[in-house]
Amino acid sequence: MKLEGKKRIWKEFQKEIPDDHFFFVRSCIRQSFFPGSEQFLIKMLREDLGKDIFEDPRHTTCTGIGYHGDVVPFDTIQAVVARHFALATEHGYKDILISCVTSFGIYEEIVETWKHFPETLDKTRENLYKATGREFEVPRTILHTSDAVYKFKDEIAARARYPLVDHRTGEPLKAVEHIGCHYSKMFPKYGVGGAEFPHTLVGMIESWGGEVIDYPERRHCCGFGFRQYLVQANRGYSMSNSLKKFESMEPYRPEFVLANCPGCTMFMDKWQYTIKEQEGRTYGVNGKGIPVLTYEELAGLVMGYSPWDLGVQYHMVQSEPLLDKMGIPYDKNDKYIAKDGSRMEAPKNLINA
Amino acid sequence: MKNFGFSSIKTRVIDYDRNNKSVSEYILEREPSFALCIGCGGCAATCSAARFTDMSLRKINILIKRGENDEVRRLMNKCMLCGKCTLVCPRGVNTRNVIFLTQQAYRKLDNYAV
Amino acid sequence: MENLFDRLMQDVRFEEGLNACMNCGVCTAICPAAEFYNYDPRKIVDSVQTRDDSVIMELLRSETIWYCGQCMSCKTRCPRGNTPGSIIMVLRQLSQELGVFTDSEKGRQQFAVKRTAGDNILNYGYCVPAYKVDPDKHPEQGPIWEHIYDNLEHVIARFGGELHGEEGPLRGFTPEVMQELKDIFEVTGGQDLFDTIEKYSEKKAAEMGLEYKPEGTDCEYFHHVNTYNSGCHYCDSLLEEEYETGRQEENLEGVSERDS
Amino acid sequence: MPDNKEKHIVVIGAGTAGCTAAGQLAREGYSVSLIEKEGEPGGKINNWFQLFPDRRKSEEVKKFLLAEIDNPLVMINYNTDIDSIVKENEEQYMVTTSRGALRPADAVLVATGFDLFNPQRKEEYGYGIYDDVITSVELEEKFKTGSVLTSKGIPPRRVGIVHCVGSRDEKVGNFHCSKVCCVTAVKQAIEIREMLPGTEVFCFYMDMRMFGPYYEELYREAQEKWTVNFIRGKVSEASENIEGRLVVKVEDTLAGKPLKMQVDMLVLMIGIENSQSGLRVGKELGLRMGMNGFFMVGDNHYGNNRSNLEGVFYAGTCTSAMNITDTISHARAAVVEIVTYLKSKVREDS
Repeated sequence: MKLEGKKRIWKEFQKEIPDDHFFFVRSCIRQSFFPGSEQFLIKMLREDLGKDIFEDPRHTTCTGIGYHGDVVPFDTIQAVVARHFALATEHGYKDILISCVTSFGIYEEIVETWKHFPETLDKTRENLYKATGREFEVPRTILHTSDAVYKFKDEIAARARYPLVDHRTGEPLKAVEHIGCHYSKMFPKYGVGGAEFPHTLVGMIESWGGEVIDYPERRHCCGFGFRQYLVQANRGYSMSNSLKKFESMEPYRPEFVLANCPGCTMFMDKWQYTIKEQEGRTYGVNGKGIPVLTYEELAGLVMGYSPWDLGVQYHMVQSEPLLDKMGIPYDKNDKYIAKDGSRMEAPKNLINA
Repeated sequence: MKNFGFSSIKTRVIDYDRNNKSVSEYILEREPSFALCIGCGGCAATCSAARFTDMSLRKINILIKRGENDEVRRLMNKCMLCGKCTLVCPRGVNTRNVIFLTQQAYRKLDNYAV
Repeated sequence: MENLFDRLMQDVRFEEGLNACMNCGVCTAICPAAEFYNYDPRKIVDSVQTRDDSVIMELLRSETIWYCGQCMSCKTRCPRGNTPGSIIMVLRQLSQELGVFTDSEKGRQQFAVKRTAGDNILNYGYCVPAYKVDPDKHPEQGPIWEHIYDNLEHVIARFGGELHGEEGPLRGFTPEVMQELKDIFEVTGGQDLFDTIEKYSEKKAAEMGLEYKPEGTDCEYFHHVNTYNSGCHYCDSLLEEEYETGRQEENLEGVSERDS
Repeated sequence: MPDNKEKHIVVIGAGTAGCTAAGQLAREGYSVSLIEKEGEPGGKINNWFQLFPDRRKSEEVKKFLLAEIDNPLVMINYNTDIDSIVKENEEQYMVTTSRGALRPADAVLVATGFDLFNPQRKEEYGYGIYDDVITSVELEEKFKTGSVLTSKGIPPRRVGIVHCVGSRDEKVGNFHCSKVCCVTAVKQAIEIREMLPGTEVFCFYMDMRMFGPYYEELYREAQEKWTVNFIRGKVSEASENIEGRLVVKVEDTLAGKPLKMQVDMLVLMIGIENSQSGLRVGKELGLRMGMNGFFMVGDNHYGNNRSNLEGVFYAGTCTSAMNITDTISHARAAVVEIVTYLKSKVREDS
């Protein structure tokens, strides 16, 4: 494999990422399944990097899962997204920072549609005004939260306390990255590095000392498939697609998976559990599972934040083998803590626990 | 085990490296014209069986070559050996003999496997 | 009646997504659904471009349009600039509008999608808020999910949030915000689609002799569409129906010698 | 030989078209300046080892081209670029090259040829990333050396050939068919099988466009004699597995199923585009471009050597993808057009 070839592509697909002043939009899945990531992103941008990141609590779901589950019409989602734009406009923000790849893809689709079919923009303005009395400006840039982390990856690397290397041997840790279909497959130009060799996560891993694995099913979907997961009868589709990816990455012995999309992060984690239960198979080294992390979790670990404050303990596949490799100290007893600060009983049957 | 209400699904991708292509080799050895198919579908269009079933000789030809044996077994039994396909083939493939040999090959394959 | 193709064409996603397909199969080659279902997005595009109403109606009533997982990998590769995934979204939309989605097993599942993700939007302002992901209905989420679900308040608090609070993760929305969402759905046809799905699902439930309740996920029809899988969507199903040998194949090497 | 030495024609490009036309014009007694950016004539023919459909050595055609331009009336300028072309008066063009100004030209023949598609633009095939993804031209290089080996230095067990790379593909801005790649693929498949009898060859095609004489026959021979395999489907992506073999994903459209297959070498049949150097000449002159990126000819049926400018003519693949036979015919036809044009000028003068 020739790295120069990839570097050439990465150079071609660079994306304009602003340096400051972001209007933040949350992900339904992330705030429910791993809220630590979004909270750490805000903290890191504000406190560690000194950026302005603004959130209006009135922003709702973008309805994206409903849209791709075919129960929300295109006109409706355009108006809901336009309402988010209206909130950004109201506060004077021009750059939207979206914490979800599904939303990100939808925002792109909508903005592109408005460019190609200006009448749809007019209609959306009319719809939104009629429903809410709001008006909006089309944002200048649409960013995924990983774009921002990518932008500041070297600043994070400069603060690295635990780089992505085996602390005993100094060898780089091998990682799999999973970008998520809606990040750049629909509109390659919006993704750092384009559709085929996206650089967003690769850039982070390499900047922080790790080594990225390119495996045959790298570009394959995690299998979420919206209705293919939402409806129980269809979940075999969803799991089988992840299974196919795990089988393909297994021979490379990755230490962890870095995922971009909320859905992918959840499914590549949870399906390891289900596959283990149903078929008795695991894909990590020594019969373990492969931890699946968000980019904020990884950034936080590298910067030396407590893994439990980042929320890595809320995945099915636990990260201790990775923490041990990186030489990160932790106290297992602090993993699950109640509101009053007391320790709660740890859930049983987690993978790698 | 917990009841999850679903389970993993077998892939339907043709995995060329894993598939057993010996039936194709068996036919090619005995009926070299088998190699000449260009997938035009003339055979399938004229096929008597195709009018009543999902039999497609064009597809069978391809599936044999790819080693998709289960599906070939299923489809080929629908052939009535009328031979109209052989008359229309622009590449002169002896399609009737191909089916004949296919059935023969599977009989051997399945018997020897016992 | 209006021609079905013209009706599909009114959706800009269809207009944008359908150019001229040359059946190269580049979409099917990497389609996650084609990998596991008896499904071929190429054939759907090819069928649609016939502009034949009976062909399109057959699609609208079919299982096949419901197999796509909308990953949109097809869009990246198509050499003719088609987007099979978008075409399918528009077909699904029309199938629901015409009420023929209940003709197929997979189409009927739209009721389950509406009652979960759909209703969550208008009830809570989220598609999948944690407190609506019941571990009993989601065993695949594993014991960690049971822990989070049971201790949601504590989990959210650990990261500086407040469940149903004023801001942060899983904040609650004010009635004004929820009203704005509802009004958007009202104005843009979102509510109409919900009502349509309900109307035809109720009808179908009656036809099938299954109990239907006007809301929630606790009725026979919901349970049925959410969990029933006839199993006839996969490559194996065709084989099991007609071909009954369980024999393992062996290599034919050696057969030719013995034969000659 | 007629004496038309006073009349001077500048031929841009000394490939198949340029050489053929220059030689023919010289035989008609005209003075010709042949401008070539490279250090030798022949153009793309130098890339090729053997030609379809009869597998003759490309060197033989090159010898023919060299003989054509071996004429005292043909002044050859190698390693020369066009700097400017200006219409001097009603009649003539002033051509200035990197080596200085030429004698005013009574006609200009644009024979700038084609560029091969840069397959890095089809990122999904991993050219320039995965070691054993090569182009049809690189395979010819291997044929010239007499051995076809993978990057690991061993003969490939299985070779995949991908048709239509950069052709018929809106994603890279090329709507047109490059015509010659299908038959090139078949030729190369046979050559591989001949050289490496133990190697399997698979061609992944969308349509087999065997447009020339004996092309279809060659296709048949590939199936019949050389058991080359053909799979109808556009390759969607290639990746590398842990053993360094390439994994190809395609739909076998005639079976209606996705298919995956490992190969040791993947050969990309790169298409034909108007050349960058030709485009610069076109811009300099103000030549009209077709939608397909090639120069637009005066008339598709009976004027495909004419341009939108009086005194400027076309020969060869700057107007569309062509094989060598058609290029030579097209170049000869250009000579007829030029001669007719110059004679009509003489009549006007007198």
